[in-house]
Amino acid sequence: MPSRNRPSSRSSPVPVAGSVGPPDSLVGTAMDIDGSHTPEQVIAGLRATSEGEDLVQLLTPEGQRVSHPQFELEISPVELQSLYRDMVLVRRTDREAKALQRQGELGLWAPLLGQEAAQIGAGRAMAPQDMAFPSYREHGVAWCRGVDPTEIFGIFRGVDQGSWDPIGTGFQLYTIVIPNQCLHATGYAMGQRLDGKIGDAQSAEATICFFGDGATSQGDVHEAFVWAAVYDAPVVFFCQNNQWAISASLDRQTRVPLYQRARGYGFPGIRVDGNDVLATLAVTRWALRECRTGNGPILIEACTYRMDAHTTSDDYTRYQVASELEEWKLKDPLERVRVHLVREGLAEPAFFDGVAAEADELAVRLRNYCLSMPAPGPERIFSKVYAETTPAVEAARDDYLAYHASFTDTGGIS
Amino acid sequence: MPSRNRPSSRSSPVPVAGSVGPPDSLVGTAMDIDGSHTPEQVIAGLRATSEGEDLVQLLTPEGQRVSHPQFELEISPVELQSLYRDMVLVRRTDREAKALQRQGELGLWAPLLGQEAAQIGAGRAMAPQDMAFPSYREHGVAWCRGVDPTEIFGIFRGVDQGSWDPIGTGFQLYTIVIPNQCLHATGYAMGQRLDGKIGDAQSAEATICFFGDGATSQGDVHEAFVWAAVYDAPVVFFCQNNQWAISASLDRQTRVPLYQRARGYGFPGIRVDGNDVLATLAVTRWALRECRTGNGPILIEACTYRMDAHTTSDDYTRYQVASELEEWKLKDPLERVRVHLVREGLAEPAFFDGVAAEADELAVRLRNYCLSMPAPGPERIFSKVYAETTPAVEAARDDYLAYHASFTDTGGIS
Amino acid sequence: MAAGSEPQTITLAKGLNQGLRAAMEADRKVLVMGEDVGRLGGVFRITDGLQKDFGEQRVFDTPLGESGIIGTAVGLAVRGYRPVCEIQFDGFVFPGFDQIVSQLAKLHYRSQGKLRMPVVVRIPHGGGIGAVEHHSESPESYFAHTPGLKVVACANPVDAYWMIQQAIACDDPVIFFEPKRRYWEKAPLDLATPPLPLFRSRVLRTGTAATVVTYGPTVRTVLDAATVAKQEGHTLEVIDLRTLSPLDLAPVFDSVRRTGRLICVSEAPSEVSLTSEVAARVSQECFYSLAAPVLRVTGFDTPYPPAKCEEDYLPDLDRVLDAVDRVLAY
Amino acid sequence: MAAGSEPQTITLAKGLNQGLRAAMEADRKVLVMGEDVGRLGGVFRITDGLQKDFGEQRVFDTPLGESGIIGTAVGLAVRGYRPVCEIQFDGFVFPGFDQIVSQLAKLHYRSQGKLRMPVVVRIPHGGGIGAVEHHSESPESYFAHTPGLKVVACANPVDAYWMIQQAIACDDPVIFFEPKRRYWEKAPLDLATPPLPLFRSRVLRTGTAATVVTYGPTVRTVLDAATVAKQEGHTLEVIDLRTLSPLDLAPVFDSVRRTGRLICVSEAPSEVSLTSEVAARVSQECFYSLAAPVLRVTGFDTPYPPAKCEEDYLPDLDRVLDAVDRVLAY
Ligand SMILES: Cc1ncc(C[n+]2csc(CCOP(=O)(O)OP(=O)(O)O)c2C)c(N)n1
Ligand SMILES: Cc1ncc(C[n+]2csc(CCOP(=O)(O)OP(=O)(O)O)c2C)c(N)n1
Ligand SMILES: [Mg+2]
Ligand SMILES: [Mg+2]
Repeated sequence: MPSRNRPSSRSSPVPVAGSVGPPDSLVGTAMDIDGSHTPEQVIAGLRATSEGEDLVQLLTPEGQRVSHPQFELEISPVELQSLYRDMVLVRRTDREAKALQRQGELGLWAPLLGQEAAQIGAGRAMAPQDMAFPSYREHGVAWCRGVDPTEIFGIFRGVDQGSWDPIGTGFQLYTIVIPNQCLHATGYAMGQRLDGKIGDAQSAEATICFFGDGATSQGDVHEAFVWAAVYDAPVVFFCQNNQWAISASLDRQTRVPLYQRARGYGFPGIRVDGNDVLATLAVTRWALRECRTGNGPILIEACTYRMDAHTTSDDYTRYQVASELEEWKLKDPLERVRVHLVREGLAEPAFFDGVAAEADELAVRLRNYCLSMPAPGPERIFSKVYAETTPAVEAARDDYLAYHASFTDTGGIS
Repeated sequence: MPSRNRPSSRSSPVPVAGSVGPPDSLVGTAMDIDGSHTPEQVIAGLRATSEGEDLVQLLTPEGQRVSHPQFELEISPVELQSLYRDMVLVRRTDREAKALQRQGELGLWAPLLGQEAAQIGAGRAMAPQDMAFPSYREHGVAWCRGVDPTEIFGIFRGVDQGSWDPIGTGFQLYTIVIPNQCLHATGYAMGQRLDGKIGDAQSAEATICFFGDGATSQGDVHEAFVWAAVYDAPVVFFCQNNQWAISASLDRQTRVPLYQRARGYGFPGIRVDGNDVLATLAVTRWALRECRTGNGPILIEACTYRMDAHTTSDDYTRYQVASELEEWKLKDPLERVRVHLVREGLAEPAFFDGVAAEADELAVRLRNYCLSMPAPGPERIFSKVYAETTPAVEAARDDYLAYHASFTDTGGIS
Repeated sequence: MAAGSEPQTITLAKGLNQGLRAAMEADRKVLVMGEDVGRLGGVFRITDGLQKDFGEQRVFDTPLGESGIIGTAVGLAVRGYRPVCEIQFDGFVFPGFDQIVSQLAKLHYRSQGKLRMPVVVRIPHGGGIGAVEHHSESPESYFAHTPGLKVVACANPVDAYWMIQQAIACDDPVIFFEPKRRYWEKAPLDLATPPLPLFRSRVLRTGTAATVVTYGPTVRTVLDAATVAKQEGHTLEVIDLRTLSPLDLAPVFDSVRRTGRLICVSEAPSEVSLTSEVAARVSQECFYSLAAPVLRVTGFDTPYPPAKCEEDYLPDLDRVLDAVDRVLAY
Repeated sequence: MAAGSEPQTITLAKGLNQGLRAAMEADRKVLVMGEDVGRLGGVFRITDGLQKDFGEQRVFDTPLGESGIIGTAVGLAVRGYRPVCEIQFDGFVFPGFDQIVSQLAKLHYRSQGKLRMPVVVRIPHGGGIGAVEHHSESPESYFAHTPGLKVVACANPVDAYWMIQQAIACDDPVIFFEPKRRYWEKAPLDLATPPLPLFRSRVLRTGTAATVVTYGPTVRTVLDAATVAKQEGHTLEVIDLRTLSPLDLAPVFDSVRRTGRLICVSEAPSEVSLTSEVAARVSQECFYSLAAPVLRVTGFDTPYPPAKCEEDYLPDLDRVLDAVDRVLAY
């Protein structure tokens, strides 16, 4: 029986927030990435990954460095270690976020599990002055740009819509309407050119735009390609093809590999092993340099795999093929770097212990911060609607806050 | 000084309809297509047309039949004559419409001058059961589908928005929002496939969609390409590249030839000489047959030229290069057929006299019909807003018609 | 679900699912299309099982693009099909807005009836589910302002079951709003009870103190408020609009002529909205009956805030009761 | 056009052109972009000569796509530019609607002020030019219903000159409507007279019999009607809204409290429109002052008809005077 609420409990008699969604849509499945494979598995993985001559790969799934005619990469053991560290830390952040969602501390989470190499490779390829336009899953790129994971958590906890400084970090806010950001990135890159930031100078700039395989079907991607080509915009279109758009497999979006789209617009399209952090780093670095020197735009398709559900609200058991998942486990982006570091003697056990310990500390910090994250007050509703506020917004805020106060004062209306 | 109007003159004191637009925007320039060229000119034209190996051509600008490895065309003198006749009649219709607009009988006209071969070639390639989705300039295709020019005039005179039967004629209504019709055509073609109208049977169907070079930049074209490819829709995307989108030259829309767009979607793209009615007929016939047998979609880029203003409101002297126009005059689509018919002795002078006379009669009929075209009454405003009408629409109509009658009765209100 | 079978308790989601099923059984020209409507059954499972039972030809996942979904549905309608398009969330209808406003709404008029557009666009709308941005919008007014479209909003499982079938049977394009936070509410469905016609509003509760008009997700909110108000001695007349275009305001006018007071409730921002229209029309039609100005309880004229603020953003029981106090104070 | 120069008679089109010129001279971050705005100077010549004088970097033709125009303008704004986008005709804004509603309107709020969107979207609106379909729409209400946007409509050459500059100087996104059928109306521009702030409505004529509120192309219509009404002994108070979001209704409330009668005039369909909002607000705020219900004179709730019907479709002098007769009859 409903009753007029008291200050303490202002919830509607019919429970509202969080009460939605069929039970099954609330449960995903944690992935167990251990990386101990039989030779057969490794070979199977190798075969699967190297499908297509056109795939750029510098580190095989079983940790072998291979060379590529066009893309060479000089990299020191320390750099290798730090790429590995990045991937471990963002994966741990991702798993912690998922756990927090399960415990109701986050309303939702979009896992990056499996896409660490694509994102760290691309993120680390960026120069400080470059600008990134993400979708909603680029937690790894955010990490590279110095955006603290807690700021990402804020969005999924529902306390804000993106709290970091999108200019200072060189990492724009998440964009959820697919793929509006591709045009923003193109416009921003047009601005970089207008500002004369193209050329050999150290100060030259480029833009990188992130979107998924499903996103490629939207008109905005096409218009972004057309505009970028026509204005020679210094923008790298970085498509993470994780093989799925929620429940839609790639064949729902295209007949041919996505990197080939670029052909029709007259700019280069390159396909890279998105589970190979070295190849992704090398190709993205090259592409950004090309853009900075005026040879943009460029399309990169990073072939990777969504190793977890689309989001924590998704139940991929309804559509995903387990065998496919198993096959991709053999191409785990972290494992191949670990094996390489060990086999080539580029890192001591102490290094791995150190990274593991760091990951634990990070997880604890994130969890504690999340739990203590302050919820915005009602005034947040009316905050910054406009740069030049209006009497109507001011009045609405004052009215509502006064009304709101009437509850918290003397036991409220009754 | 404004005054309350009398039944006779209900116009507002400030003149409204038609009174707009800077003077210069109301004047275009008639083109003189005579076709008497010096050898030098002919060679120049030939050179210009055959730029690019990839251009399919079966009849050169100076009327020489040439062969093409992939596209052969068996055509009888009678068929050739009828194609010529079609082109003469639609050109005459176009010129008459322009004249009628100048005299205020049409509010606007979108000339097809120069695009007769592209439209007649494509229109004549269609089977009766095929469906066409036009833009707003496909007067020649309409002609092939048996839509009387007067029905097209109705739109530009402002008496209706497309009065022909879009199903019975196999020619959908004009679409002005660029290029919405590309998705309609794709959906319709998906329906043809759902209906099992794909295969070798005589009853097999295909769809053809018309749009311009400028239209290719819009997201809807991309989504149409994606959908058509994913669903193997039997649709031919027929792009008339007339080199201009109002004042925007092709380089505003693309870096590479438009037919190459298809590559990125995994279906064929072919470039045809759009001023060559035989090549256009052959290529479109082939493409429609491919679609009917399940090998759609296919993109055709018909290279042609807009020989007149964008519309009668446009002043192309502000942006168009006269030399370009001169060059294209040498590639006139009618002239090359006339020369061919004469040189090869495939038509007697009597034939040309007959077609000329027919064109004169047509012009007279169109003019007379146009002048006598009934203007819709106010009830038209409220007509067919819904298939299942609503009380609100009915009431609004009754109220307004009663109000309207108050003027035409006893001298109106005063 | 055979008619005559005894009342079965269903959720609003199930009502839609069963209604879609019945419509597909009734007419083989009915198609279901959209993102993830196939194997997954839609992110809210509204199309659950339909692809399995009606096949991949009639129930299919589309590429990711709303203009593509609506635009191809228009073409399929020209071909004689009756597509039911799912828009995954309210905030994602805008890429398809051009095809809806420029084509879907206008083709019947443009062709003067030679082309019909029996297309249903299903849109889960409203907030209250703790979602991220663009998943809690109430865009009804954009469509209700568009001539050529019909717009309806269901608010309970029984209406959901019948209204979706009526919308699919309608020869005009229908924008069909579903109150996503009410998907899991239950009610008994008795197939023996004939449904109200689609384009009629309904008086849910009779009362004398004031009239409260609403639609969609806030119908439940208003009914709860009415229950509380009754305890406090005020009986509210509650009207569920159901049809947003065309509006069926006759029952509202009748009611206000009796109660003399009106409150309009909606989650959408109030400026230039459906509640503006209802307030304007009632103020005109009931000019001599109104004892107090029409009050509106709505979402605020700001973008939809972060989820942690939505409890304050959304009209709730208390804000409705507060408006009742104010309207009765006149 | 140097200040202090003596009043010069300009058309509304010229006012916009000169205003754009002044804004581009004042701030090098101002860009002009859109279809055919360069060499052609726009189909209405509003940007005539700007590319010649400010170069192809600051005044450029775009590919054909409205989402592309708005979306890249958003990116340019992030980069610190102040893009002025031209939408060629009202009916062609819808492909860009998603970028306007989902991004342009929300980025400042989403980023809590860390990103600003000083973007102006110029849209010639309204009918009366005998055009084909999609060239005579009045889509103001869609934008006025969208929080985060500001929406204005100019109605005369002097306002055109000043309002476009004020809109460009505003740090919020402004949808700027231009009454296309009034482009060629003339008025003297005296630069010595300071402009009214952008977000203020203006009383154009004072009167006692009734208040008439309108905006854009029908301002001229209403002024003419007022002239006729005066001959007939009724002085009408005429108010040009100028700002459609935020609305500045204080002068309207003041006026109605004096006249007791209000007529709202707009070319747009009336359902769920700006005139609904004005009628609703005035009915609430002036509840005890209204001697008659608020009347609306608008375009009909149908798609825009063929040009030969537009004289009947558009509110004209006679329909306004008819409403005056009716409102005075109360
Ligand atoms: C315009 C729009 N339509 C629908 C959605 C709902 N949606 C969210 S994610 C998603 C799939 C995206 O797939 P992809 O582009 O491959 O990116 P991924 O999630 O795999 O990283 C969809 C359909 C959306 N966010 N925006
Ligand atoms: C969505 C949309 N935006 C703008 C316009 C205005 N417009 C009409 S024709 C045209 C140029 C079209 O060029 P193209 O596609 O090459 O066709 P063409 O006119 O050359 O046949 C433009 C911009 C429109 N009709 N629709
Ligand atoms: Mg994906
Ligand atoms: Mg063109």
